[in-house]
Amino acid sequence: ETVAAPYIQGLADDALVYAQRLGEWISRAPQIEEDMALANVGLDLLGQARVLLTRVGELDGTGRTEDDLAYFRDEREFRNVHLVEQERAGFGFEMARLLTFASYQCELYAALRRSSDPVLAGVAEKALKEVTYHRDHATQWVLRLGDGTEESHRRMQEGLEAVAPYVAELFDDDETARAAAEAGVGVLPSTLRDAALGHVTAVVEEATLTEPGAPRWRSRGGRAGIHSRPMGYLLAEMQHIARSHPGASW
Amino acid sequence: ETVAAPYIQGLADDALVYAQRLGEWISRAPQIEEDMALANVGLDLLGQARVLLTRVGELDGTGRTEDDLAYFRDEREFRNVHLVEQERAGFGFEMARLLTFASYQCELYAALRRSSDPVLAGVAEKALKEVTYHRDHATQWVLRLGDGTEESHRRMQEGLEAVAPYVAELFDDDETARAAAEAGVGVLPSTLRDAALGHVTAVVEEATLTEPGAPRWRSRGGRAGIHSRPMGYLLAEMQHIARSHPGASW
Amino acid sequence: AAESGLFDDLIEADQRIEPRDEMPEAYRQTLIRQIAQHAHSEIIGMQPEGNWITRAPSLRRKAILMAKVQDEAGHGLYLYSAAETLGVDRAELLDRLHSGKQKYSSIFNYPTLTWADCGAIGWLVDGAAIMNQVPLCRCSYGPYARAMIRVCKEESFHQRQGFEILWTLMRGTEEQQEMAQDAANRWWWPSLMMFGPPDTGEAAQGGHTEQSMAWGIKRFSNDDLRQKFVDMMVPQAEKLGLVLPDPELRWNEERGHYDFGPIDWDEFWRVLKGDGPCNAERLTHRRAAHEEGAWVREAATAYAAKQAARERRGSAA
Amino acid sequence: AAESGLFDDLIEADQRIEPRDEMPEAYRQTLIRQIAQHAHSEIIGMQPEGNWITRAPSLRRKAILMAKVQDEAGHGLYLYSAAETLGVDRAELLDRLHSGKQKYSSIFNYPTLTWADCGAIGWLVDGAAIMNQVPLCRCSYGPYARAMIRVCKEESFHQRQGFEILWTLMRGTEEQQEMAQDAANRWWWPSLMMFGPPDTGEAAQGGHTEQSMAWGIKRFSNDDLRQKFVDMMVPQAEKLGLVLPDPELRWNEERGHYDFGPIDWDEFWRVLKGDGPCNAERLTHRRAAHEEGAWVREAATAYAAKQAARERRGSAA
Repeated sequence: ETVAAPYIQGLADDALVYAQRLGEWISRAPQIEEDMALANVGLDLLGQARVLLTRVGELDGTGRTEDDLAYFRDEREFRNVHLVEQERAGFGFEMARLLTFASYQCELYAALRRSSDPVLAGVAEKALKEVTYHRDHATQWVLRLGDGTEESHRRMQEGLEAVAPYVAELFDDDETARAAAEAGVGVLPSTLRDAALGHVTAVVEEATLTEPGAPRWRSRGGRAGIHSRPMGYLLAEMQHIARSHPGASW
Repeated sequence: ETVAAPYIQGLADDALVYAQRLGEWISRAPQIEEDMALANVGLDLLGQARVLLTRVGELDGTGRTEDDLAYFRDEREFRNVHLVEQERAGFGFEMARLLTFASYQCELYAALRRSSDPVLAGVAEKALKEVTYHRDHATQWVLRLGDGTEESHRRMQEGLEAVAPYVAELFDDDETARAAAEAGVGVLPSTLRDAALGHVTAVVEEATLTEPGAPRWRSRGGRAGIHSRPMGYLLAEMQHIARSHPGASW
Repeated sequence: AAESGLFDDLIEADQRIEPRDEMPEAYRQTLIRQIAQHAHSEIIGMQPEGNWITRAPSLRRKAILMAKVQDEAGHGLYLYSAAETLGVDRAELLDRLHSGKQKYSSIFNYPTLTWADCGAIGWLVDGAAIMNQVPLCRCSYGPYARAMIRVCKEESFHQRQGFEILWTLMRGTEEQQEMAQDAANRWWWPSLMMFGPPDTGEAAQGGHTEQSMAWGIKRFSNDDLRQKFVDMMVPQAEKLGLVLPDPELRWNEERGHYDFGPIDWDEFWRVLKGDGPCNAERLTHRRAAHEEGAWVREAATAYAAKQAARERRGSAA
Repeated sequence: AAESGLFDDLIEADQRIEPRDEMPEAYRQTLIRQIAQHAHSEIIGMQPEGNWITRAPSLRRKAILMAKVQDEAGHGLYLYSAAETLGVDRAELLDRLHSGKQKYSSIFNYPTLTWADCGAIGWLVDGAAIMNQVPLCRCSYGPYARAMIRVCKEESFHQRQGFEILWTLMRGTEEQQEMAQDAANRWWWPSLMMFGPPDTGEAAQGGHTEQSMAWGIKRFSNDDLRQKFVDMMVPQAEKLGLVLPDPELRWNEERGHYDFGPIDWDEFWRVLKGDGPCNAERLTHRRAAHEEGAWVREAATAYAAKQAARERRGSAA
């Protein structure tokens, strides 16, 4: 089962960290309906993260709880991609990020319904509905913003450009993913790429936007615990209270 | 000695928290000379904070070190004024804050040279030179910005307005200050007001700026551990690593 | 012509007034002001707890808190919709909030300093809100009454969650207990102020209470509600093991109620007038979100117009 | 007319060229490029460690770190001044940095992931910098040589501080030891790349090395400096108790040097071309500071002009 734990941890950390970023939007969205929608997406992701982290603690033999894993791991032990840890920026950036991430998660969970790990397969089954909604939500906004006003078109395009360097990492195959795929627990990220990005491309075109060219640089290493500058600050904020009271219950 | 410790803690926390904010400027200042100058001010304040916190730990009978006090106290136990905990904003805001705070500290330390606490008197003697330099530095910038371009005049004026609600709190007399003044350890903040604000007013006028009118609201309660929103995040960032390794040496 | 008589008949019979019914302009304006203020309070009320979403000390609590703040946004939406049935629109009401022309509950001008404040807000603030709101479920204006039924159901859920946060803290470490007690100390008096200034006895002076009561908008006086709240909370505080910060608080056998000490109305008026610890911060935060989102809302409007035009062209073809 | 001969004579005699001396345009341009790149590296180099100022785990370390980053700013200033003696100005050089026309050391495109990275940067990166810079104290161009003397003195202080951070961690908790080892693992190879690509043997191809050596700007080949660095660091690593992440690292009795494994030059070129973990971030951060500060610099210029005019008027009166 040692191949399953680190693989699932990557998925769990993606969901947890993105939920954390979405939590920052609440009370800051462009309209109240959107405060609710982003809270909803965040809650779904947090729910996924909680079940997956609990599963990691069972599988890796440490018996750690979801909270042990969320609050008492250091930056180098987090396995999420860089996309989700980037600072909250404008709404255009957020919708570009959500469209990309949800499109990835749709393909991911669709495939993982056949995981040999029953918990992961169960999460995938339930989460697929959630992330399909997330993808639709982001799709609607990208269409509105791309094909809305001149300003919104420009800002949405900037959002796409800003997200572009973080896309490739979602589909990187690493040792962990290979082993998990081999064992039937996971799926090779590279196999999700065409379908996921196909959806993104279709939306971008319908929205009268332009797909960003190949970025000058691309993020790497999140799955190996190599993170970008915002991650340490995110963890400081997320973990500070829990770490200030070791052993306490809440 | 119990009257001295909480009084000195307020002074120490002001210096510590402002040093923390100034640390955020380094590599973000308008020119390299200013990166150095703000680092310098921050270093002076950090130096003051370290000696004063160490003194608090001696006087309050807990034997806590400077690091115990900086890293292992919670928000409600910090006694700094709200002015210093506000988030880093524009350079105009920072110069308005520094002018105000340094003007206050100049009068404070001038008076505290006669403190009955020999450590506090010693810090005051040394720090008076430092904060006089800080005040001069801020004065020069407020003059340049106020009497520079139209844009800089406007931004500097906005900085003054943004700082205005936090000024009164510096000069609030509370029980702690009264007891410390009574005992000859401290000085009543209200007695520093005219001289400190006199300097600010003179600079504002020379800079062709306008003194902000009475603000609609004013900050209160920092010395009683009632802080504003940014404080918790500041502490999370400052304390996270230290709290992640309780008992470790660095 | 007989319709203005209908309004009085409906009120008399304790029936609901519905949007299409004729109603006195003063009734309409009173309701708009009250419902809007209530909606604004829900929206501004997202901030003090929203402040803790990123720092909640367990994932379970984080999820509960996110859902709670989301509920508050939902309450704001129902209430703005209820106000809209009276002929104003949400954008206009938000403008009044942002310009300071309309108020929100002063309780949200206090800061949330520790995690325990999330418990105290749920327990005390939501508790006081429910006490104020339950009678509004029988308000004479139908849409408001129906919105309140939905809101109250969720609020009582939030109140239990707040109680549970404090319950857990009071059974935790010494630091956690101190945190809970400190939160209770800070939130107790402001929550008593939530019922508004005295509106009975000598202190009451020409408020809206009498008219609102006659119209079936208000059912109890501020002081009655406050007393009910105190009577409800004291035993809960005992159960929690919290000491409420009022040395004069004691059971009065004769009155059959708890006596409590005098409220600092100077503080109340000061905060109401804008000089509270967080007034400026709350409005600045809210305005910033609104202004930063303007381009998004404009885009949505423009897109909807384009879509409608496309559909017209489509059906014309 | 004889002066172009003077330049060669001075170089021949290993004397210093000073700003007013005639010099070949290629010499001037080579120096401008090298000094500017060096200055840029100091300025960009403030970021990776600056990132830890607010989080340093003790106040003493926080103070040392603030002072160190401040020193880097100071080094940047000396170096820009040295470059200015060659007839360019700082604003122009900063523009070249911001537009990507001039580079800075690729080492600063790696992230600082833990506190131990502050130690590893001091120990390895400053160590490599010193190795590169000590020979520059004898550079043929006087102002550069003098700036380097000052810089090197401070850098060696920083290197000791970095060593001391790691020393403390390696004598600390198990987690601290792991943190230090992890930092060494990540910074070792990039620090070897700081000496640049091989410029001797078959691998060297038409670089500037030969000309720079002839001009007395460069004194040792990249490979020689790299070997000296390895030879110096291996015993220090042993003293620290750190395992350097190179299985091929071993003493070669015959050569009298440590052998070490192959360097991943693909990574070097990739990062140099802009695809490193932090290239975009470093430049974005730097540009943002510059752009946000534009109004301040403009104000300073305008104020200085007004003051000068006032003084003229004053002295004319």
